[in-house]
This record gives sequence, structure tokens and C-alpha cells, in this order.
Amino acid sequence: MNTIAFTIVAIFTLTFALAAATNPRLMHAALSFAVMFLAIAASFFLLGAEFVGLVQVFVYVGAVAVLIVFTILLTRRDAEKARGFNWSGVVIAIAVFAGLVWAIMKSASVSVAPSVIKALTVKQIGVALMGSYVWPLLCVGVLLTAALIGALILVIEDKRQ
Amino acid sequence: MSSWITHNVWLIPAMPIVVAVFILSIGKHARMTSAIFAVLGQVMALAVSIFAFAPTLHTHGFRVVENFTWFTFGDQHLRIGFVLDPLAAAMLVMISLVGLCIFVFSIGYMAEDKNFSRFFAYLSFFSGAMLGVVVANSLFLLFIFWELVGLASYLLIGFWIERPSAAAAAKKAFITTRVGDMGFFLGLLLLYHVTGTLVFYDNGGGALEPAALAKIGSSVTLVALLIFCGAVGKSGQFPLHVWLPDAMEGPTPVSALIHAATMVAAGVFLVARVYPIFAVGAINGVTPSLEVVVWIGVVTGLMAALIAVAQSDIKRILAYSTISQLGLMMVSLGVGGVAAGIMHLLAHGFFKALLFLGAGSVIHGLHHEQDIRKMGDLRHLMPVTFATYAVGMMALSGVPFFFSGAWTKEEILHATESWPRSHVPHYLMMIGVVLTALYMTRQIIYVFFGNSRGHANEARESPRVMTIPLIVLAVCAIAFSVVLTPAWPWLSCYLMGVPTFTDVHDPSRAIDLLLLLDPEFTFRILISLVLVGAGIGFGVWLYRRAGDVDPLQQKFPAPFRFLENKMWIDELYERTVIAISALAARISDWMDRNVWDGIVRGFGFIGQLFGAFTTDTDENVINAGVDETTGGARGFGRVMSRLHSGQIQIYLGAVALGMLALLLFYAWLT
Amino acid sequence: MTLSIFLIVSAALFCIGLLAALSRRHAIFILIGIEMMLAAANINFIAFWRFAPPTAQPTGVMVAIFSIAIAAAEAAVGLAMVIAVYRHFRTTNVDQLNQLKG
Amino acid sequence: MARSVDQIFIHAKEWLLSPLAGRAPDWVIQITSSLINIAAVLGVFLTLFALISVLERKILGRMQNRYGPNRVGPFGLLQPVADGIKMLIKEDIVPARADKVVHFLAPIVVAAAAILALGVIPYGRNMTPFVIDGGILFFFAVGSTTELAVFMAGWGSNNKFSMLGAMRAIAQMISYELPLIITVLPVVMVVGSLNPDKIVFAQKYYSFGFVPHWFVLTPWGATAFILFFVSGLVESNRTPFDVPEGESEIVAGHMTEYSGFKYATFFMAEYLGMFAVSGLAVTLFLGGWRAPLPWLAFIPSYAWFFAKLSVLLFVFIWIRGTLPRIRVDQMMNFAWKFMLPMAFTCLVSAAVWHYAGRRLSGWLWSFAVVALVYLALSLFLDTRKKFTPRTYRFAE
Repeated sequence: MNTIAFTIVAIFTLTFALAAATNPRLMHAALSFAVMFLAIAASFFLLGAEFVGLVQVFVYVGAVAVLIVFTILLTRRDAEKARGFNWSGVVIAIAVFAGLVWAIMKSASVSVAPSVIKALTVKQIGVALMGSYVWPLLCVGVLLTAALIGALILVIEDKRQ
Repeated sequence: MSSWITHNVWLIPAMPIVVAVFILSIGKHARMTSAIFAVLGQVMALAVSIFAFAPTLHTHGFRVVENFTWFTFGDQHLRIGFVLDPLAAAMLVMISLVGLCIFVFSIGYMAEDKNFSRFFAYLSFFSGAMLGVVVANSLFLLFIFWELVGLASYLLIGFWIERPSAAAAAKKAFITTRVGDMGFFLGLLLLYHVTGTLVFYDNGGGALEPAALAKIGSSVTLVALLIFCGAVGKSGQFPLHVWLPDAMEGPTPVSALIHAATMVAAGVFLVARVYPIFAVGAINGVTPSLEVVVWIGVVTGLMAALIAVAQSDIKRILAYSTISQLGLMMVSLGVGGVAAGIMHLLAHGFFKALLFLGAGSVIHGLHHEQDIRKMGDLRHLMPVTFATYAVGMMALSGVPFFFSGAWTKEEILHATESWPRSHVPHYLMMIGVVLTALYMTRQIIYVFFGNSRGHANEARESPRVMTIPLIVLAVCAIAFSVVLTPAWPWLSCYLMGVPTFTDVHDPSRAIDLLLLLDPEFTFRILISLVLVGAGIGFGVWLYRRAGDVDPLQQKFPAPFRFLENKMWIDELYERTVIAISALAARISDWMDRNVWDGIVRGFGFIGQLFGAFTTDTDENVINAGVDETTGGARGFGRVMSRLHSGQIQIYLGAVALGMLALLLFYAWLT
Repeated sequence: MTLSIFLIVSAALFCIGLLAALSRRHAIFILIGIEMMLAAANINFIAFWRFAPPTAQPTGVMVAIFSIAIAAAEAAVGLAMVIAVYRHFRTTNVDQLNQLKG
Repeated sequence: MARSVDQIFIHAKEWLLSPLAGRAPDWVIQITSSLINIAAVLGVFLTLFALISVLERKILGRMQNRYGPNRVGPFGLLQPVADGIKMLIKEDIVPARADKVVHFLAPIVVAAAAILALGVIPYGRNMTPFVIDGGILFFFAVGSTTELAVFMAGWGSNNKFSMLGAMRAIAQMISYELPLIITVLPVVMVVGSLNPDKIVFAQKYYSFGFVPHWFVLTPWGATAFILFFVSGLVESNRTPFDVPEGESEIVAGHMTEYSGFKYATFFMAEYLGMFAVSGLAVTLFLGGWRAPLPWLAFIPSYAWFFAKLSVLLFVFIWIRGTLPRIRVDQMMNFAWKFMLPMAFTCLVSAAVWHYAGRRLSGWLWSFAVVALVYLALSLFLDTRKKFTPRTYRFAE
């Protein structure tokens, strides 16, 4: 494991996350959001779960980012208006971060070296998915269909007007 | 024909009652029809009685019983019935005959009265009830007729309801007799409890038959005495005699019928009828109950005779004389002379009715004047009344030979003489006889002899319709003595159900005149002659020049006043019994008003209290509490709603803070 | 290279997501914030899977995959709602969308 | 001998790496090896791009009975150099109120996506630049970023036409991405792995001595290949489906505001995309670097790969020259109503083929399934759709 690579990736992720969170321009924020997910995928690669990384890229960068961008397009009319930025959110976020860090630091069992592990192959994931996780897979399938149909109905414009 | 009547004896009481109901129903104005019907009813009753009397002569110890079950109650059967035996038959004839004379007399006496028909209805109703008492074979049926007689006497005494004294007298009579009847009823119940049946003669099963008598056992005295209470009440014996003198408020025929001949006799008849119960366990003829009867009789007889001497009202004198005579009869029954008692009862019925009717005609003649001190020298103005009245007086005071009263009195004195317990009653009764003769002579002198006082001079002889019954009764008083003489003891044997002396030995010498000459018999007649002679002579001597004021009163004013006021017995009762009952009434009223009512009001109060308590708790505890909580809830609700500002980010911030808090808590824990 | 560093990075990412969700007024940014938080969670899963002793079933990975799928569905529905809200209220400014206030 | 020729490039690489082998830490070695790979890939494909760009114009010309560019260099082969220089010299105009950053980034992202996709395809035995277990998935994951890039381009240039073009391109690419992936599924299912090498390895046998086990020769394989090829056309916005930058309609679609080098990058990215898709098609269906006949195996593997690739590219160009542009809604209907069901039938018939024992009977059964569905669809798909009155909606 190369810490350097990891630090780079971590820095990338956090900077783009911050950009997505704070960038006043909507479109830039959305794009930095997408890039951030690329960075996250990279960190997954580093952690040895390529498949998840790829899926992450595939789903987020491929679909969600596009969706977000399209939504921004569809709601462009008031996008330009300058939006306030309430600082209480920031305060809370920092507080929570401090809390979490404290928790992590406190629990000694966490600081452990990565265990030697043979690469996770897609075949193993396939077997697991189709084996003991077949039921969740079906549920997620149903969930996704339902969600998408729901989203469609929400958004579809009634042609009869 | 006659056998049919013996079995249907109930017809005799039924007829007068039916006539009474008929008279009441035809209304007030049919005066003469009601009178005729009443008399007719009485005549029918008399005829049937005579027909019933005839067959009883042939056999000794004749008794025909007609019983039936009135109603069954569970396993108890109430049997009642009618009986015909010498005692009943004799009484039937006497009552109906006397009744008839009184009916005829009262037609004249009550002529001007506006309630004429109602009077006759009550009279026939009374005579029916009296006849019923005589023929009843069950103590229960006898008790029923007994009560009807009581009711009839109440109605008749209080006939002139508009006069308050009459109403009070009726009420007094009814209540006093009721007291006696209570005792009678308890006796009846006890008898039923002990023997299981109330019928007198039920071919072996009856109460008066040996089987039941054996069963009575120890409580016989109690039963006898309780039944005797009824007799005391009805016949006006010592403790309960107070109502009789006041009963004179009623019209004179009423007094005659009820308070001379019949009703008062009912008590004596009852004792005679129920005699076997009294006689159970008699040791040579003496039982505790009979002793009580004797002493009650003696006391009553003597007391009444003394009071009669000091009375000034013509009817009150006769009333007290009746009480005295009844006492005498009770004594004769007590000492065992049942036949003598009954014979005296019959004789007394006749001559006492005669005296009362005579007094009635005197009063009628003097326009309702009753005080003898305002009468006098009436023998020339009312000769028939005077003659019949003299016959009655002679019979009552017991002048021997020709008059019925003498013979029966003779018999009674003979019976008391042979009473083993003590001779005191015998001597007291002799004094009684003397006193009777004394007050009767006083009365006759005051009324018919001496100088006329008051309005006596305007007296006129009563009309024929009144004098005929007087004459009939006078003849009866004299003729009756034929049967009563010991020479021909037919009646006593008939009554006792014993074959006469002669039948047994020598049927040919039915009448034994020689007996009269028997030395032992002549001695008894001599004694009675001496007693009566003393009484009359002392009376004539004492009252010959009597003025307005009674000579005895001049000599012994204190005792005279004592007697004149009826020995203060009324006042005694007034203070004691009535006072006590008034007090009891007041107490119960007080109790009811304060204690029970108090308790109820107390509960009510508690209820109110509880109600008040609940309302105000509800008011300020619960309501207030509820208001508070609702107010609090609304306040809290408002606070919470402000929290829900609709800002999503605030919610998310809250979530984050919550998580942080948890974290801190966790930190604090470890 | 210890697990705690990964955890710290994911915590940071989580907080940035929180920051985005809390402070930005735009509706879409709330969704972006949520997606970030979910991604942070995924990192944790994979990190724990990686650092934990090897197990038969790659549960961490499985959970991560499923959470990605669900997050995608959620994002889709969320954005659809944002569009619908925009069409109805003509605004995506979260402050003005407080019709559900109590 | 054939072996050594086959592995010539691999030995070259090792030769290059040898100085570093001993001394440098291994991550340095890794990086240099991947750098070498990248250099090789870029080199090969950029030259191919240049070549194809000119060849395409010459072939099109030939098809249209005219010569293509033949002025610059022998037979016009230096034309790409000329174009390159032209592109570089041209002024790079950036719209005034355009979103500078996005505008600048868009071409880079598109090119990067395309190049990344090329990194995964096995060009020869042991000549896969990056061996990733989920290689195919990597290819598609990277492929999906192109949509975002296109959008950035469209949005960045702040121009209605480019925005509209971008919308169309994205719609088109998303709709065809689904069939593209689903047609790949049967191959992955049959092979049992997402690793391209394994897929090529699975196609190495020959039945009856001369018939290679290429997936294209199976019924479901053939349909899948056709569908895959068509989807590939759409993904790379090639002719029948080059609606986004349809010159006659909306100038150059999302590339309208680009000029100079950025436009060149777009142009290059498009061709690289085409190379990637056809490269994948070759790996999945045409047996990758496998020789068609066993005895032809002596020819090096990469030779076979590039031969097949050039065939496919020719077809691309051929199609460009012959087919007219399709209307957008027709394209959409075609994607959702025909391509998707057919893709699913490939999946089913592959399953039937597999469970029927992969022998001749399996072949017949799966053929029956595919034929049946094809007939059903062609009958029921009422392509002569009665058009509802068109409603024009303008962006608010």
C-alpha cells in the first residue's frame, strides 16, 4: 500500500468535496462533485476493491452527476440568484468532525495495519451476490425499478394540457 | 220435615241476615215494608227454631252435626259446621222470641225516627248474627258471628250518629269488646295449634271430644282462660264491663235486645258451649280456669249491684243489674251448675228484656226523660207498663214461687253452696241477691210510687204496639217458672242431656209436687224468701218518703258518691290504660318523627354531603387539573411547533447535534 | 497506512457532506451533501473490510455495492422531487420551501 | 520463432525496464512500466488516428467516386500532418460569457476518457496495457464519463445550439449505453469473467479443426456483435447517428464554440472512442488477437488484432459513407423498442445455448430463440408510427 498514493487521492477527494460543498457557482460544484467521486473510486482501487470503485464511477459519475447537472439545467431560472450561506451549518459540521475524530482516536483497536489479503476478484463478488446475497440483490432490483418509475411519474409533464 | 231442619240449621241465622241486606238495598223511604219484612224474618226464624226444638226432645244427649270444609290451605283443612243440641235449641227459641217482641216494640218506639228502615236492617242483621253464634259448631265460625255481633252492637249503639256521646259510646263498646276478643282469638289459635281442629263436635275428631281434650294437655288452663277473656269482654265482666253502662246511649229496644237478652248472654253461652275445655282435669269439679271464672263472677256481681244502688238513670240501673246478673251466671257456671246458669240466662233474657222495654215505654211516655228523680207516681198514668214492670221487678229480685228468676237464683245458690273450694262465693252471692232486691224496689218506688216529680204528670200510656210485647214478655216470665221448678226438673235434665229422675224410675210421676214439701228443699226456699223479703222491706222502708235527694246519699254521702261515679273505674282506666296507650302513641310518634325520620334524613344529609363534596372536588380539583394539563399541553405544543420551522436544514442540523450529543454522552460514559 | 487515517478521511468527507447539506440554500446541494455522506460511509465499509481479518464472504464490499445502488435510486427520486418542487413553487431555495412548517 | 515475434514488444519493454530492475524501488518500476505502456498505446493510436482520418476521407471519396486528399504527401498520406498544423495554428476562440473552466476542461475529459478506455483492451498475447480484473467494467465506467464531458462542452460554450447538441448527444449516448452493456453480458456470462484476457482465452479453441470458437459464430454471439457494433456507432457519434454535430442542422453540436486545438482534441477523442469500441468488439466477439485458423497462428497476435480492427474501422467508414442521418426520435425508439429487447434475447439465447450443451443442438435452439424474437419484434413494432402533432418546447 503506498501511503503517498493514498494521501494524494485523499487530498483530491477532500478538495473536490469542499469545492462541491462551497462553490457558489452551481455547475462547478456539480462537476467537482463528479470529480470527487472519481477520486473516491481511486481510493477504492487503493483499498483493493476495484469492482466497487468501477461501480462507483459507473453509477455516480455516469448517472448521478448527469442527473444533477440536468436538474440544474431544468431549474436554471433562479440558479443565478446569489444564495446566502449560513454559517451555523459550518459550525455544526466542524463540531461533528471533531467528535468523530475524537471517537476514532479514542478507539485503539482501529489503528491496525492492513491485513494481507489476496485480490478480490469479480468472480468472488459474483458468487457472493448470487449466493448468500441473492435476496438483497432482488430487493435492490425491485427498489431501483420502483424508484425510477416513481421519479418518472413525479417529473413527467402531463401531455393532455 | 223436622229431620231436614236439624240438618239445615244454618237457615235460622241466614234468614234475618238476608232480610237485613234486603232492607238496606230497598232504600230509606220504604219504612213500613222494611219493618214488616224485619218482623216477618223474625217470625220465620222463630218458627224454624221451634221446628228445630221439637225433635231434640225425644232423645237424650241429642246432637246433630253438619260439618264441611270451608277451604284447604296446603295440607291444612279449615272445617266449619253447624250443630243442634239442647243448649243451642233452647237459646234459638229464646233469642228469636225475645227478638220478635223487641221488633214489634221498636216499631212503635222508633216511629218518628227518620232512619227507621236502617234501624230495622241493623236489628235483623244483629239477630241473625246472634243466632249464628248459637248454632256454630266450630270455634272459628262462632268467632266470625261473634265479631258480626260486635259490629252490629257498634252500629246500633251508635245509631244516632249525630249525638257525639252515642258515637263515643259505640266506639268505647267496640274497642273494649275487641280487647276481650283479642284474648278469645289467641285462645282460638292456641286451641287450633294444640288440637289441630277448631270444630266442636266432629264425630270423634272435634275439639270438645275426649280425644282432642286429651291432646290439649298442660295448656288447657291457658286456652280456657283466653277464651274466657272473650266472654269477659262481651258479657261485661269485671275488668271490661265499663262499656255496658255507656251503651245505653243507643235506643232502648237496642239496649233491651243487645244488653239484656242476647249479646251479653253470648259470653255466658260461650263458656257453657266450651265447658268441657274448662272442665278438663277437674278434681271433684274444680279446675283453675273454673276458679278464675267463679271469682271474676263474684267480684262483678257484687260490684255491679253496689253501683246500681247509687245510679239515678233508669237505664243505667238496669245495665248494672244486667252486669250483676251475668256475674251471678258466671259464678253458677264456675261452680259447676251449668244447667242452673243456662236456665238463669234464659229466664233473665225474658224478664230483663221486659224491664228494659218497660223503661223504654216510660221514657217514651215521658218524652225521653231518663232520670228517675224526675219521675214518680206513674202507676195510675201508665197502668199496663206499671203492671208488666212490677212482674219484671218481682222476677228479677227473685220473689219465690210465681216468678222464674226466683227458681233459677235458687238453683244457683244451691250450686254455690256445694262448691268444695270455699263458701265465700255462696255468702257473697246471698248479699248480691239482697242488693238486687234493694235497688229494684228503689227504682220501682222512684218511678211508679211517691209524688210525681218533673214532668211525670204529663206521662201517657204507650200505644198498644208497645204494650202487647210487654204483656207477652210478662206472661213468659211467669210461665217459664213452671219449667224451672225442681219439682219438674225437665228443663235442667234436658239441658244436661240426662234422663229425668222420674223417667228412670217412674214415668208416671213425671211431676212430683211432693218434692216441694221435702224438708231439705223447703229450707232453701225459706232462706231465699228471707233474703228477698229483707231486700224489699229495707228498700220500701228506705225509699218510701224519698225526696229528690237519695236517702242513702244523705246518710253515707262519701260512699254514695263513690258508687254513683261507678267506683271511678272509668277514671282509673282513663289514667292508666288510655294514658299509657296515649303515651305509647306519643312515644312511637316521637320515635318515628325523630329517630327513624332522623336516620333517613341523616342518610339524605350524607348523600347531600357526598354530592356537595364530589361537585366541588370535580369543580376545582379535576377541572382545574384538566385545564392546567391542557394549558400546559397547548403551551408545549406551541413551543414544539415553532421548532418545526419547515427548514430542512434545521432538521438536519438537529440530527447532527443529536448525534454529537450522543457521542458526548458516550464519551462521558467511558 | 492505518485504518484510522481512512476513517478520518471518510469522517472529513462526511462532515463536508454535512456542511454542504446544512449551509447551501439550494435544494440540489442537499442531495449532493447526502450523496457525499453516503460515499463516506462506503469508504468506511470498504476500509473496514480491507483492514479487518479476511472473512469468507466479502460482506463489506457487498454492503458498499448495495448502498451505492440504493444511493443512486435515492438520488434519482430526490432530483425528480426537486424538479417537481421547482415546477410547482418556481423556486429551489430551501428556505422558501417551508410549507410543512408546524 | 513465431513466439519471439509475437512477444517482440514485451521483450522490448523488458529491455527498457532492465536498467531500473535492480536498483529502483518497485513502485518506480511499476510507474515506469505503466508509463511505457501508456506511451506505446498513445503512439500507436495517435498514428492510427492520423492515418484513419485521412483514409476515411479517401475511402469516402472513393465511395463517392472521387479521390480523397492526395495533394499532401504521396497519396495524400501526410494530410493529417497538415490538418494537425492547421488546427494548432488556428486561433482558439473562447466565447465571452462562456464558463471558461468548464469550456477548457471539456475536451480534456473527453480525450482522457477515450484514452483510458484503450488502456484495457488486449492487443496481443500478454499485450494488455492495464490488466484489471473488471476490465470490461472499467471500459464502460470510463465510457460513461464521456456523457458528462459532452455536457460540459455543451454547457461551457454558453451557446443555445451547443447546449441543444449536448442534450441530444447525452440522450443518444445514454439510451445506447444500455444495449451496449447488455450485449456484452452474454459474453461475460459464457466466459465467466470480466477480464478481457480470459474472454480472448475462452475463444482459443477450434471445433472441427478449422472453425474457431469465436463468439460471433454463435447465433447469440452474432446478434450481440451486430447490436454491439451499432451501439458502438452511436456511442462514438458516427454517421448514421451523428445527430449531435449534424452539420446541416445545428452546426457542430456541442463542439460549435470550439476551435483550434480544443476542436482537434474533440476530433481525436471521437476517433479514439471509435477505436476503443471496435477494439472491444474484436476482443469480445472476434476472438481478440486469435488467428481465425489454427495453422495461421504463426502470424503474431497483434497483427491479427489490428487486422480485425482495421476491418471494423473500414465498416465504420463504409457505413458513414452510405447511411443517411437518422432523426432523433426514430433513434430513440429504435434504441428502446428494438435494441433493448434484442439485447435481452441475446442474453436468453446465450443461456439456452449454454444449457443445451454448446453443441450443434444448442446452436440450433439459440438460433430459434433469436429468430423468433426478431420476427415478433419486426411484426409488432409498428414503425410507421402515426406521428402526433409535434409540440415544440423551448427551454425556459
